[in-house]
Amino acid sequence: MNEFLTLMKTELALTAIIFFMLIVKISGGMANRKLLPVIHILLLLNFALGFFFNKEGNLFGDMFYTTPLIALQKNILNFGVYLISLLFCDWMKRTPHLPEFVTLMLAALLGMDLMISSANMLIFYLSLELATIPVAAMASFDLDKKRSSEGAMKMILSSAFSSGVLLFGISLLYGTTGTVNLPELSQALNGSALQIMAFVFFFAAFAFKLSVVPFHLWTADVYEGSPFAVTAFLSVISKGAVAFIFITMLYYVFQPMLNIWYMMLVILAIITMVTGNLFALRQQNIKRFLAFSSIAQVGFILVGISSYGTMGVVSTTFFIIVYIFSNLAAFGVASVISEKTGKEKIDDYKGLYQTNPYLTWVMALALFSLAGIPPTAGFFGKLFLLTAGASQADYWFILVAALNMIVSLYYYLKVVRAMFMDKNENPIERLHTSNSVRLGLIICSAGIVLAGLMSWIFDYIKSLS
Amino acid sequence: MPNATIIALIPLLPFAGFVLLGLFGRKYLKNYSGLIGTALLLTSAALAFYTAYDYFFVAGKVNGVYQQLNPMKITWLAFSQNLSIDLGLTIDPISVMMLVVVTLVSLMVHIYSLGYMKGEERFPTYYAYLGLFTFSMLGLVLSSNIFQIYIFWELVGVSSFLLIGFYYNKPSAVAASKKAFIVTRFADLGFLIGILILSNQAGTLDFHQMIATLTSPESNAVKNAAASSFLGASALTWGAALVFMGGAGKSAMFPLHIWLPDAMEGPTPVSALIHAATMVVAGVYLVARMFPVFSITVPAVLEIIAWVGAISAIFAAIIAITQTDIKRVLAYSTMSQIGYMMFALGVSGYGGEAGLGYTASMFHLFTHAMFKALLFLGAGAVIHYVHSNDMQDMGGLRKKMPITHITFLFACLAIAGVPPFAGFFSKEEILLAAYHGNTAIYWIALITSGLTAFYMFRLYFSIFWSRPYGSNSHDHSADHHHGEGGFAMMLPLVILAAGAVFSGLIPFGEFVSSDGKPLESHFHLAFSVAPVALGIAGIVLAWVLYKKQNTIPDKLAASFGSLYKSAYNKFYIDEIYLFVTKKVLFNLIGRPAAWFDKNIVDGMVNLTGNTTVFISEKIKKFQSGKVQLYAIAFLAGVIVLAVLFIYVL
Amino acid sequence: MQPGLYHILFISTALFFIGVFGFFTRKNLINMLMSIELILNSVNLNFIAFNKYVWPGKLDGLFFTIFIIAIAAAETAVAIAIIINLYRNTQSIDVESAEDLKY
Amino acid sequence: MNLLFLIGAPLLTALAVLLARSKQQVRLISLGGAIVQLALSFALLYFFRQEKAAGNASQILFEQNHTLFQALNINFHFGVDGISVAMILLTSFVLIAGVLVSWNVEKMTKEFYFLLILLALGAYGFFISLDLFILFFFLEISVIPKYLLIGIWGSGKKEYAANKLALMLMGGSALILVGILGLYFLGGNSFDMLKLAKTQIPADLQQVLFPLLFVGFGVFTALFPLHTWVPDGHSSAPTAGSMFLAGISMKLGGYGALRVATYLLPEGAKQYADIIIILSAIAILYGAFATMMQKDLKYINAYSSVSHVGFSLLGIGMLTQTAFTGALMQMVSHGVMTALFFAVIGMIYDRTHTRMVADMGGLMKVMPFITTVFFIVGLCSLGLPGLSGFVAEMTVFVGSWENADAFHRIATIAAAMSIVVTAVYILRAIGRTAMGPVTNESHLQLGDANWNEKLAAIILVAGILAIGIAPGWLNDLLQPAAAEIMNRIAGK
Amino acid sequence: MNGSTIIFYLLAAFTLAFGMLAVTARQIFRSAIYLLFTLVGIAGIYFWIDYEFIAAVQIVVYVGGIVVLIIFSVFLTHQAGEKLPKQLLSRKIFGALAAFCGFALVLLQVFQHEFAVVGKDVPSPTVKDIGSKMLGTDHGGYALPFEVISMLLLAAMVGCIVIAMRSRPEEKEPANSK
Repeated sequence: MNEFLTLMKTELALTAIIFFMLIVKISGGMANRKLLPVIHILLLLNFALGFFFNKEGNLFGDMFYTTPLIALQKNILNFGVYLISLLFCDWMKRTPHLPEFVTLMLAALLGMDLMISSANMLIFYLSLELATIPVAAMASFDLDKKRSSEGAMKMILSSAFSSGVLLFGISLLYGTTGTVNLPELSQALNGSALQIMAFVFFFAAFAFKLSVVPFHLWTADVYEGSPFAVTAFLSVISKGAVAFIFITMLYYVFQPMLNIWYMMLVILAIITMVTGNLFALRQQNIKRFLAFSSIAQVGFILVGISSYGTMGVVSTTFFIIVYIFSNLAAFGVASVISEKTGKEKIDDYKGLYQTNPYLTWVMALALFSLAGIPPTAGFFGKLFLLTAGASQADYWFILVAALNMIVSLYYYLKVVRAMFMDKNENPIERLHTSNSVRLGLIICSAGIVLAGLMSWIFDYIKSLS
Repeated sequence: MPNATIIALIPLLPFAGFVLLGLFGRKYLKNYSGLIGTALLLTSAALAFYTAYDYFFVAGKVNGVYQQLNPMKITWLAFSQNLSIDLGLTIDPISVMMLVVVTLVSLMVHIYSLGYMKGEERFPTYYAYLGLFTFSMLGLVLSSNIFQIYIFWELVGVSSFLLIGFYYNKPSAVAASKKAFIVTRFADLGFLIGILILSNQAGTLDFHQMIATLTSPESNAVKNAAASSFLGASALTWGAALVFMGGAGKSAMFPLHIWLPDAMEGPTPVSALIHAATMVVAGVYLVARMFPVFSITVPAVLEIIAWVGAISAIFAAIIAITQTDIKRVLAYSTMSQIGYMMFALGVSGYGGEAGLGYTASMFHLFTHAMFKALLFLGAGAVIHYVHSNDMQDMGGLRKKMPITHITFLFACLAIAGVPPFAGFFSKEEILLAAYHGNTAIYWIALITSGLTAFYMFRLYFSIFWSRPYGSNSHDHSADHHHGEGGFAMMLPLVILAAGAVFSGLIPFGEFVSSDGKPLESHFHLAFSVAPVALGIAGIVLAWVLYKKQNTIPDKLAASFGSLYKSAYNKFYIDEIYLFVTKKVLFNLIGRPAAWFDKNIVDGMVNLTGNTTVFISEKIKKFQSGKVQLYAIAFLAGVIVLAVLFIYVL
Repeated sequence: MQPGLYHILFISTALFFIGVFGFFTRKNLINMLMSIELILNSVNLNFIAFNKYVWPGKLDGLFFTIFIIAIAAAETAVAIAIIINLYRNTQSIDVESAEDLKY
Repeated sequence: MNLLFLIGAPLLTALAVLLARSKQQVRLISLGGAIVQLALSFALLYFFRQEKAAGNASQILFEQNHTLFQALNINFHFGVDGISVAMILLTSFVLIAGVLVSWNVEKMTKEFYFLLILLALGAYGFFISLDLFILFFFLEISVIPKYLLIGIWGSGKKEYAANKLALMLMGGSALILVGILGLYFLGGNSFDMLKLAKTQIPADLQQVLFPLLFVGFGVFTALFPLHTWVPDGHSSAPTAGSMFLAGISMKLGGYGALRVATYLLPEGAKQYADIIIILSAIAILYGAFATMMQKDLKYINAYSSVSHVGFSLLGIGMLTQTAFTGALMQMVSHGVMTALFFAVIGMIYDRTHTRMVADMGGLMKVMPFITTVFFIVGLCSLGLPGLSGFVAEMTVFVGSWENADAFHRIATIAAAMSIVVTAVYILRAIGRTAMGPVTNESHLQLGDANWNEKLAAIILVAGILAIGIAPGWLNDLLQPAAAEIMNRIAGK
Repeated sequence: MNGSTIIFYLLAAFTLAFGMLAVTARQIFRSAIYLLFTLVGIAGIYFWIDYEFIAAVQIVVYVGGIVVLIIFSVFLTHQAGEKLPKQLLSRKIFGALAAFCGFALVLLQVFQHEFAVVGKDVPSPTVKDIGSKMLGTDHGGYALPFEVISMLLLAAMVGCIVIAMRSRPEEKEPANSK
């Protein structure tokens, strides 16, 4: 098999689907109802393809680099996108621009895949933009809603600003080392003051994409404004992709600056967890709530990343899997409710258990998983992150992280309480969910319950890294 | 060696009664419960008598010394190799004597209650409780291990609680039962700590070994006894004193006596059994059980015991004079008599002639059980008849209740120490022991004996003479259809009266002495003149004052003024206790603790939560919705991090 | 003194922060976009200067610049599309007209 | 015996409950499951004793090891020693009683029983785990069911209480987590307790980790001043919930404090023993005094739990074998006793619809069975011989007294003083509610216990008596395990 | 001071001055024009250091493309002639302060750093070099970025079309057009 075809199989497959979508559009289009199953099948095929022909290799003169682990990470993202296409298909059915939406989403995914595989600053930067600009466009997809446009505007401006800062950092790095090739860059780093500053600029862009405090401020607004599908995509897929490449960057490229980025991660992780939690406490809008909670989650991811070593990679990757299941389940349920009733407030969820027990259980499971309560996978995910973090023996740091879990539990329980315990005169009526959504929710719930106990997943990731 | 099974059956039969009646009494055995209980106890008593016979006359004596036998021992709970709570049976003179007393009195009460408690709704429960009490008391008596005695000690306490509170819908009974339990519990706290100290010093919980260790001059504990460990006293002294505290609580010694008068809220037969004859002497028994330790190793504690006993004796006697509730008079008299036993032990030495006090104390315990149980049962009959406890409602009953009258008179004579009734002999011995041991106590005892005679006959005259019955508006002549009480009630009176009259003739020293060797009792005629004379004087005084209804007592009371008043109010000890519990325990400790918990501890938790929410509210401005401010924050973050890592870290 | 690397770096840095300042203070969304252009241009200048003066052998800096210019175009296009859409919704391109999402 | 049965039985029961069609089915399935679990735990006791009698001297029996996360060295490592066996017995007792007591729960019956059984599952798993990670997993599993039980089926300030409970317990587990992670790295990347018990961890690190673990478990077991979730949580929970909370959940903490914190970090334990003693002595007395002022029966029992559980902690702090045994006995004893106490309170509440002492009176006349049980449990609480409380407390005292210095003695005496205060509040409560005249006429109409309530009460009373009358078997179970812990502390 | 130097300083002053004006002008159209000048100035600097290709791209893409796009959008949003509302003074001060701090920091760092300056005598890259590298797939080739950016432009185009060419909103949502 041609090396080009195997190593870039995901990217090629995605490109093919993108073009298929464009062709569909240009050739006069298909009814969304008919198109959606096709999309599902294509994405599933793409996901299935991700399991085959995984090996290590370079392409395009060291610009593109892949390993089985990277292939797995890409496939995790593929799977996430497949789930999104299932869970939010009610909205997708409604949107007048389905092929375009899918095109943009897959373009962004393509960008992420390339980003994970990049071995060169230029390709990294380009794929980062490829992963961002289409999402900004997607955020604006509720075209006649002001909030959607506002969110998109905030996103595109903020991310443009952040990529300006990123580029400034890269330019300085280039100036001091003379290369944009990552392995060479790693060799050439010497830790001079200018490089540290350049690194901070560079780091800030990652922090921006990951929503690390204080670079997170765009997150909640964009999440709240965007359609559910986009919010989910942003909060799960993009975050996952950035976390993956972030690890690569820190561990392999900026390895000479280990001491600096370790401290930086510690500081930012704590600030991020605390701030995310404090803001999440008082949110009423479910999307905004999940936005801040996901900021807090990022704090935990940073804890995991801060451990320099295999554990960091493995636990983060594992956590992203868990996080995909959990967060998508939460967004999925919220989207069903919002789609059918337009209600997005936590107060509206009062008494939900009386009318929609299954949805409530899925939501509760998702929230428990996010909070890290056993037996959900979130428990394992979070614990492994902390285990990884503890390998540096900064116990107070781990303690702060662990104590933050309490605050987060508090607000997750707030939603649970609303759903299970609070009384409501007119609760949300019994909702009917379509089959795809149901399938998506079932997959997510099963993932939440089983991913932690199926230890081979974790061991498999470990074996790859 | 006596048969272990037989001895074990003595306590177990009443226990079987408890289980049987407790579980099935209400539903299935309602009408037979009294008979079942009585039959079981009869068997038990027979076995006890057999055991006594066996021990004293057949198997107990080896080389002229009564041996302590342990026919059975089961390890119940082993803390470590040496330290274990064993359930065993101890057979020695005092335990056998107590077996007899307890089963006898209990049997009497069982029989008596068949009549007294007839028609009571919770009749089976009553007998179940009686069974439980008898079991516990017998277990206590037979204990071979200091922890075992503590176990039964507590069980006795709880059965006393249950029986005092038997009329549970009477608030006063409930209060009394609570009081009894809590006060004795407080004393038991001391007992428990005492046990811990002693067991730690001796390295064992077994009485036999403990006494052996603690009295042997070689043991470290004894060697260190001179050295003070805490507040100027040695550990051993503290241990022994605290053990005595437990005994004092059960035996209603001053100042832990306050529960006893109130305990009279229970059914009268119960008072006879528990609060006169058996449970209240447990403290005396405990001291006697550990007597070698007290006597040989920690004489200072023995001194305390003597004084506590003496003070209790006279203190209670003074109060008894002023009380009008007949059961309370008897209660205080009990306390006074137990004070006698206590100081008799206190003044006693160990072994030989010096051990006279010990023998005397046990002797008095024995005789007192007879006549005091008799007094209570007699009082019960009276109360049964007039439906009142108050002397004011009585008088002139000698015609209406002849048997009661006679037996009651015998009992009064016995307690007043008039020869040849039982009380005379035992009291005489005590006084003799006190005379040799401690003169001050002797004088106190002498005065007390006079007072005893006075108040007992005050009681006697008030009930049976004073005025013709029915002359008072309080009398409920119409209710007296049941007469003096049936055969069931009269039989015990008669039997006990026989005991009150004749039990003094038993050569007690032959059987019970501090070291097991027989002690010959000498009768000093000259010596008995003073107490008997005082006793007679007391009786005469009472006769003068109370034979006929008159106003002299009131005048006398008025002339004593505050002394009378404070005695009538039991020297305000109850009020002091009330102050301590209500004001100190509840208001000064309990309330602040609850407040602290609600406001400070809880407050801290809530504060943490509220602060979090507060901060969260305060910092919401950062999320201003203005994208430019976001960018400023972004740049500020970059600058701060850069400066931090370039210049600071 | 012959102008060299440091001079250009001064210009680019100054331009960068002029852009930043503009981004912080302009009220008009399109003006903010312009500020972004300034920022990107300053970066371009950096790359070219480094390529020219420090690492002249390779073309990395140059290519970076080319691609940045291309991306700037794409980004601006999307941003303008979004802004115009926002304008349709609010009839204003004042940044303060879009501050509903907050806290 | 295969220990997986102990996890499998509740798991299957829980799943079966979910599948049940009607409320009656739910109840019957739960009861059946509870009976099976009770039988299993008895079987475990039987096999354990037989194995010991056969001369098997190893500390842990029925060990089994299944790899879970190979990469992290996390294993399903199960095994039991005497302590675990005792605790498992306790759990099955409380479970079956809880199931019986909740027979008349009408609101969301299925969910109720599901959560209840989940709680038991967590407890079983916790007690048989030898792997700290798994242990932690099972510990955490029970937090949310508790929250939901209180929040949905509770009464009074239930939401506040549920939140407080969940958050404080979570806080405790956060501390535990850090401690466990520390152990993991210090013990050569292993969560295995047996392995860690053989590792020498530097004393200065023990000093850091011990408080984390001990305080963490202490929150679960109401260590003063972190006990404040106890009164609110217990009193707001539904009857079975309170039974579980006080009867088992608090024991998880005690078990952990001894088996994990003290056993694995002996040097740390020595360092902090004095502080533990002070705190627990305070808890004992302070809890008792605070109880005295309570007016609500559930609060009375909740505060008294603080006081009683203090004995467990005191025993641990005393660091002697007998005291350890006593601490463990107290856990078992208190577990049964407090479950029964709450069950009785629940029965009374179901009838009178009040828990205020002042609103009741003379209930003995109305419901003799319930009040008799109330008496028994009250007497057990105040340490009457023949009932379980006495045995446990005395063992603690005797063990404590083995320390010969004044500090330990004074602490012991202070703790012992609580037995008087306990008598005061128990008798007040009983006196006011059960005795005296009937104050509320409408109470005369009320009935006595139903068959299910009677059965529940009898089962638990049997437990109390089994320990109280013949403590030997329990002692035999616990003492060797305590000796093992003591050996490690003594450095043997 | 030779001619080239003078030109450089002129270019620098030109660029920075118009940059400042671009971000401070009160009229948006003027602002756009100033931006244009700034960009031209930068192109000038590119010329000055002999990077003609980049200079050309700069002029073509920026001046010919982006600025035109911006001006179009200015017209589309009917804002050309109006004066912009004033920004809050506090915001201006804070913005300036933050920007200045950043500027000072970066400048300090950059000037403290010793770059290994090679000198000017290396020949500038020719268009041929650039072209062959651009499509090279071996080491140092830029074929992949080229593909990526084409994808990006495609996506951006699709996005712009969807967003900008939406159906008339007026008849659907009169509520929003206040």
